[in-house]
Amino acid sequence: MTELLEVKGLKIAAPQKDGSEIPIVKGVDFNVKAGEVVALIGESGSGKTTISLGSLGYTKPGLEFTGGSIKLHGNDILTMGNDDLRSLRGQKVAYLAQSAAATFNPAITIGEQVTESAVLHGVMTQEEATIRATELYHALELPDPELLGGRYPHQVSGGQLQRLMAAMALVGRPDLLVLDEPTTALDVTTQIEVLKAFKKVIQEEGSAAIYVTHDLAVVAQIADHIVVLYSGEVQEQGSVDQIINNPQHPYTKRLMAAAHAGPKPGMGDKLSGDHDKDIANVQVKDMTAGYGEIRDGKPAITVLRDINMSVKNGHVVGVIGESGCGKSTLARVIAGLLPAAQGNIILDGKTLEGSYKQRTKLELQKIQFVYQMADTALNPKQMIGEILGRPIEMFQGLTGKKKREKVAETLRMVELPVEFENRYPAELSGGQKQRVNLARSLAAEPEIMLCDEVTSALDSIVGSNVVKLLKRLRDLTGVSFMFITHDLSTVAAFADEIVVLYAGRIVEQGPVDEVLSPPFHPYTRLLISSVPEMKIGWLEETMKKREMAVGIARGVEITAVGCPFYNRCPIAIDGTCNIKTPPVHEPTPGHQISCHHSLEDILGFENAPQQVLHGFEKAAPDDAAIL
Amino acid sequence: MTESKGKSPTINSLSHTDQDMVKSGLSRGVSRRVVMGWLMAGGATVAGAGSIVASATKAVAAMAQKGGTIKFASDLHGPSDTLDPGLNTSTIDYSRGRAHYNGLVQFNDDTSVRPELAEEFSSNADNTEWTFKLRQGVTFHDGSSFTADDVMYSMGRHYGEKSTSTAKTLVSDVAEWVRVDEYTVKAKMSGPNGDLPKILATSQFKIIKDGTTDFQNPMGTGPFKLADYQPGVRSLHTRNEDYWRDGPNADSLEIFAITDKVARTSALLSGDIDLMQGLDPKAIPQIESAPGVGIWSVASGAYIGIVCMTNTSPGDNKDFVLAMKYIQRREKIVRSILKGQGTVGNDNPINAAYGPDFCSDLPIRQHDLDKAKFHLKKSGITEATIQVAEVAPGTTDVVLLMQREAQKIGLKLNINKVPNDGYWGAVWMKTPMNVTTWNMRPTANVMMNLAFAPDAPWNDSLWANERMGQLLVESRAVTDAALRHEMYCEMQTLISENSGMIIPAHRNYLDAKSDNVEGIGTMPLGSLGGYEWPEFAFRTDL
Amino acid sequence: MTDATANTEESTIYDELPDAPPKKKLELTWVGKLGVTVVVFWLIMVFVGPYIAPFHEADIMAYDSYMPIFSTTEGEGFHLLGTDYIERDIFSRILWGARTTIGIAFTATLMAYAVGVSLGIAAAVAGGWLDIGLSRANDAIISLPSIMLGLLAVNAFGSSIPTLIMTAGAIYAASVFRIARALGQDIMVMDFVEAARVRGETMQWIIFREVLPNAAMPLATDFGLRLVFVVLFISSLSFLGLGIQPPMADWGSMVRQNLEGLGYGSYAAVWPALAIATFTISINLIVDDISASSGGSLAKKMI
Amino acid sequence: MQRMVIQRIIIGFITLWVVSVLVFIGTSILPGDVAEIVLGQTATPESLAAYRAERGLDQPLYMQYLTWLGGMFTGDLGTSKAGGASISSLISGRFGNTMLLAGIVAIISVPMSVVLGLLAAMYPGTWIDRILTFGTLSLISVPEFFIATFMVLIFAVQLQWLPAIATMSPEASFWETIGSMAMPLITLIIVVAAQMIRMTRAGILNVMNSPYIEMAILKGVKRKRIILRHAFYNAIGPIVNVIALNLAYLVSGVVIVETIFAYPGLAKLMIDGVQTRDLPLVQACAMIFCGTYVILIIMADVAAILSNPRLRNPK
Repeated sequence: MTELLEVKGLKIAAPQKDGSEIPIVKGVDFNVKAGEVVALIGESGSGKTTISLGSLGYTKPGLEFTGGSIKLHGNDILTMGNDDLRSLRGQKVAYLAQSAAATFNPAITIGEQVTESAVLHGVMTQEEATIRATELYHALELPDPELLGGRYPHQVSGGQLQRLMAAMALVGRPDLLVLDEPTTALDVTTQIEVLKAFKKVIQEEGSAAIYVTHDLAVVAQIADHIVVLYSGEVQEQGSVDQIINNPQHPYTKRLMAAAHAGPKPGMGDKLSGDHDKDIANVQVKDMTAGYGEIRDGKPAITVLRDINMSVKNGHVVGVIGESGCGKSTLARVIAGLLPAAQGNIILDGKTLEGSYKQRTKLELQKIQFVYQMADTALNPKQMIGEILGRPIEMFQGLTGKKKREKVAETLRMVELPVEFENRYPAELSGGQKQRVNLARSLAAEPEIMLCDEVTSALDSIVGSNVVKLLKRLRDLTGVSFMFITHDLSTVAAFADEIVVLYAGRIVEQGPVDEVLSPPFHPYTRLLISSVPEMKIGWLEETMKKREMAVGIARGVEITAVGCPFYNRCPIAIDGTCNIKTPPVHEPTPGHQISCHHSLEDILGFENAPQQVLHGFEKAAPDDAAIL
Repeated sequence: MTESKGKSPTINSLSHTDQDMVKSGLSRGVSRRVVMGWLMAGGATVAGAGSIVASATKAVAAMAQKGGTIKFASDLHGPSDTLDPGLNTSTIDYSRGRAHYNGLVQFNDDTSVRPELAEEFSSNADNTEWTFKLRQGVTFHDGSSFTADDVMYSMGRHYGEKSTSTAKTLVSDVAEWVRVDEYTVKAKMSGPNGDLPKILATSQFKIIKDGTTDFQNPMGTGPFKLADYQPGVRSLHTRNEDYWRDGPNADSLEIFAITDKVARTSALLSGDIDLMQGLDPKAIPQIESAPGVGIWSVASGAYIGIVCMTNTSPGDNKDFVLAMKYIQRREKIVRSILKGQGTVGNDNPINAAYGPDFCSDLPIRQHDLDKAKFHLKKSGITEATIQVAEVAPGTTDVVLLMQREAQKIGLKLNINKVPNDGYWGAVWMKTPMNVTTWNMRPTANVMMNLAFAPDAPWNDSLWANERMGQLLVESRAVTDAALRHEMYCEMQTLISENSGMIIPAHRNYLDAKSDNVEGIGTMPLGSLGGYEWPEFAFRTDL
Repeated sequence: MTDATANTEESTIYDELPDAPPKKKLELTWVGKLGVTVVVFWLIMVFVGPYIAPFHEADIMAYDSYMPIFSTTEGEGFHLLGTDYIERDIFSRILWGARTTIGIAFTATLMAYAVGVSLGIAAAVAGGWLDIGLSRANDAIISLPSIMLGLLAVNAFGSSIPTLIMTAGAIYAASVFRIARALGQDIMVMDFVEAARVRGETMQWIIFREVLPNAAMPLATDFGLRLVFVVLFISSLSFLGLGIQPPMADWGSMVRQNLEGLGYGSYAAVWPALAIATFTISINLIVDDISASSGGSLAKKMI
Repeated sequence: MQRMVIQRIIIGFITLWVVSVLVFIGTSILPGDVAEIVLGQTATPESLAAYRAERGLDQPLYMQYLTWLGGMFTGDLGTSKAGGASISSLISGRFGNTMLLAGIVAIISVPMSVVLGLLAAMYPGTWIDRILTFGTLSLISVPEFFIATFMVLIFAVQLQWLPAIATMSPEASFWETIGSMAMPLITLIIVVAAQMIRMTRAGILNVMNSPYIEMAILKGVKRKRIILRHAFYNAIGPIVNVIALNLAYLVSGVVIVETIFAYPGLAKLMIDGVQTRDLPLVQACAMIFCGTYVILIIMADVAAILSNPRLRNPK
């Protein structure tokens, strides 16, 4: 195979006012052969995105090329004139951004945006482009492809937009695709469907690709060649097989370590000693909640229905589910940010007021909410010292020297240097900010911390470090956690109990090991199978599985009656599941599954030969095509 | 008036103003003799005057032609514009009135009067009864003919509870108006008054049609008919073809206001208007340096006054008022603020413009800081506040100058500038120190009677002096010139010495006009020759 | 977790990378710096102007009006910018005028901010009827021409400096209210505000410690523009004869009073106009510079 | 969407009412009354009393307000307390003039400003941008009356190209009328355009930071199209809003221009009304101004809604 793209000694830097430069990319070499998928791996700050953009002859504002060359078909992009560059972009090299939601122009129809570059570059006429786009919609398994073009971005889901990005990139048949973390922001089930679609079209189109990500497991599924980056330098590069199965460079090893294998029972390390104090710390009883005006116990939009769960002292309860399933809402209800429409929240046996406004100072102190985004959770105009000092002042009534000592102590607990107290959030890295975010709640000395997706915005290494920290904090302080995430692996590694939420209802809950081992609720099964494993060819195997046939490529439907999972369930029973609310089975004490099938049936299906039970095969018409 | 040496002078050897004066005089049929009188009074030799008048007559004869439109911009207008003579208060009202109506009698440039709608008028021996014989065959704009009934109605509107007339006090001494026959009316006076005709010649006493109540489109007998009338916007007047005397010169008049003085001046300079009323003295150089336009300045008895109310502090302290009179820099005001378009005032409303009634032997009070200091010390007053509105061009500056002088004698004089609107109602005669301005009145007696009679409603400083009132009434009946002059001198001395009114300067009526318009008078009772221009002004560029 | 030991020993080598190249501090271009210089100059004049002025603002010379620049009069001295319509030294009056014009405008704007911001933020934080009520009243004020409101106020209370400040302050408080309210609403939805609430912070803590500090920068830039508007507004009032009390010099009325001069080549009106322009333009330059450094960088990447 | 518009309209009416009360209070606290001002220096107690009786000023103020309010609903604007002419007759002509002036200025300045604004945004940092930015900046920084007077001195007094004042005579032909309006037109266009150009530019550059613009660049889209298609459509909301405010200003805020060019428009009429304490007149004008403002703002909102797919057709 001939070299399609040759990157030699590429240097990119941020020039400063005083003439000096901050180097971002420090001399990078790698090649992309025609039809080959090259993955750039590294944490944020490693310069992987900057490099990938370089292959379109583009740098983010404030950066510029300072050396090296990027040759496409042998001619150097960095020396191209504007016209050549313009025809290069979108026509020869196409870019897929991380967040499609932000990258689609809200004021222009999807159709126009998808076909725009192809038409502008005169590759094809509007008509041809539109036809081509529709084909791609089909290939990408997007719902009603014929109408899609006329829609506006806000009218389709995030997963669909992500796939539409692919269509937009592919429409002009580019030689090289640049995919910048295209699946990072997605739920596991969505991610896998998008991955599948990408892989399929890339193969069909035979176009080469640069795939930028920090997730090795994903890379294992899609890449041929891997380039490992750290702070703008190549640490190691080689074939997927070589990097995944026998990494050489210590940094690569470290990445591998941080990337978790799929969720298995028994991988979580339990609380030191037995669960002696197994008394409920926080209990949720028959709770229904939602948004909008509440009429006779029913909110205008119901988000959570009949929730019953509890967090025992010193336990970590992982709440898992796809975005929109109501897991954050659950935490907000407990924190009193969203008063429940029905049911009670009980703290240490005492029923709490619905709204934090009526709760006592002590109650407020005991329950602490940790926000997902440190950037919005920390006041950019307050110094860390002030941010941490305030809760200490309010809840422990400490001031002056005592307060500062406590702040220092808290910082030490979250493994941050004491000097940070005089810094502003903007001067910290993402992981550090998240630690401060945790520290603020910690400083209140709570009984329970409600952590809302605290790791999902972080790179794998940083994320795993934060999880480690949380463990240590639990052992140290005995505080209980409600850990909300869509990442099953993290929960498996960290939680004592798991609560599986689907469409606002709990479909399964119980001790980690029970939940992660059969019998599974069909949805739990889907989740588990969807977590990418660091195994080449895993994607293909998984896609063969029954639950995948119907589980993916279908939107969540919030229903009041029947089983919420009905429309995605491979073993759903028409006339029952969609009408009756499923009963609760308790295979082992504390482990609850709500399903119309008996436990035996469910187990049966686990081992049964792969066969689709009823008419869902059309759901994924061409699974075969992937293989 | 200077005349150039060498060859015999022509009209052109006169100053701009004088040229216009002579020409317009002649054009309005003033006799050669009278005009030569003016010239020689101005220092011209008989021969010089003769040749000037000759050339002027030629010029006028060459120019006096009919037709064209004259655009006149006044300084103030608004929704309150009115064609109701009784409510006339502003130049724009007076000018429109002059174009639309006639009076019984009419002013000459020297403020003497001549018959207008009244063919002739006469009084009995002791001036207690006046008879007006009305002109026959005069018609209103709607064709109906003018009779005694119209006069009775017009005069009636100045009497009684319901009357909104702003001039009712001027004719309050007319006990009764009598309709003798269709073309004769009598005014029976409550006391002797030789000046009634002059009073009736003022704007408020124009003759309107019997029974008129709607003044949006009233009927008059005047030289122009109303073609368009939008209060606060403009009015258009077109020639009244069946006017009772040789009609107006212009075909039509457009009358409106440009309230911004700079804009008004610019409009004249750019030729958008032909006549403008109220030229800011500051702008004189601008006008005089520009081609095709000139100022029209008429010396008059109008004055700017600084009022110290005598019924309250500080005005009730004679020494304070005197101090204020002594710190006035009268020449400076005339030179710097009025830019020469005025005459030094002597804290006395009457000046040379009033002719024989002016007491010229009264010495002008000089700027004297020592005297001022002395009197101020005596009064013991160290601080005072004066309310100022720009009631006449330069008023504020006069007070600013006064403030600086006051400082020199150790008086802290605070200035409080208030808006013009509402000034007369809310500030004037209601605050201890304020400013005022008066137009010239037809006679010295009327002037003093309005503003200095002990019981006069507009006695600015509420200065009540018995002797003054006595003299005012007596002097009306006196016919012996010497005695009359003596009495007037006494009155003027009284005012100058004792009243709370400080009159640092008399202002000219300072307006400007395009050279293409002539026939503007010099009657000193109001702007542009006492608003007499509409009928006589004519274009020279037809 | 595979070998926990491995990564503890590496962690020293590969510590966390900063997210992005460090944000550079706000730095003005030479244009902006020029603006700052001029504004600072005038601000200094506000304080020292009257003391370094050769004449008192009310001094009326005994020589002549509308004298050209660089003219000297015996016994009185040198008139750098000539004299005005009643023979006052323009240079001195401009120096004095700085105090009046800028002083008043500044105080008025400060007032507008005190009122507008506190009400605006309050409306945003409290919401409900307070918000509705304030917003309607605000609409009413904004919907009326400011000149007319000024006229009403001056007619009612006389054109004293306090009146002017109050009037301008009140009128512009309305527009400040709008901005402050919008900003406040944006910040109120931020997590850190919610966090503060759940912590049980008082309303005033939330307003003064959480919301205001984050609204400060945009408000600061707006303050500049607002200040310019107020200067122009007061000048316009002076134009309509409702401005500062004579003999106090304020640039607006100085322009106004000397306009006639322009007609025959006296620049008496130009100097104060220039004073206004230099001051207002400079402020705008600074504001532009600040907002430029915060936006539009992508635009330069267009090809 | 209909709901939003209806909501706005209701709010509009509330605003109108609040304004009428404000103005009423405002005018009632002014010193002096119509009679004193109209009769001026030569007023006497009797003539004042007579005048007040004649114009119905002897009623208590709140009664005058109520009668006015009543009249408002029956479409009767009442009669001027000062001149005695009917308000509608006073206003009708002026309203026409104001609308004519505002209309022409709008027709010329709005497209011009938007185009220039887009141009500046399209080539940021280039000479054309700098010229436009600095030029407009200077224009919005000097007092309006100074610009106007300068124009008069140059074009009317010195060059004598254009009339110094804009008198509106019914007998004038359309083109004569336009000719006589030239000066106020030019002045206002300059003043208003400066504002709108700046705002358009700012509005565009504001959205220029969004990721979808970067995407467009990475798709190799040309400058022109990026600005016109990608940026402009998302900036319409704020731009239209600024335009609306400027148009409202053209109707109500041009006192100074009307004064300098003696242009018989509404703003000046209202000032006269205030100065003569002519309550019904002031009220009528205020209603017109506030009404225009409300209508324009509603229109702006609707435009913004229409330009934004999210609001136009929600999920």
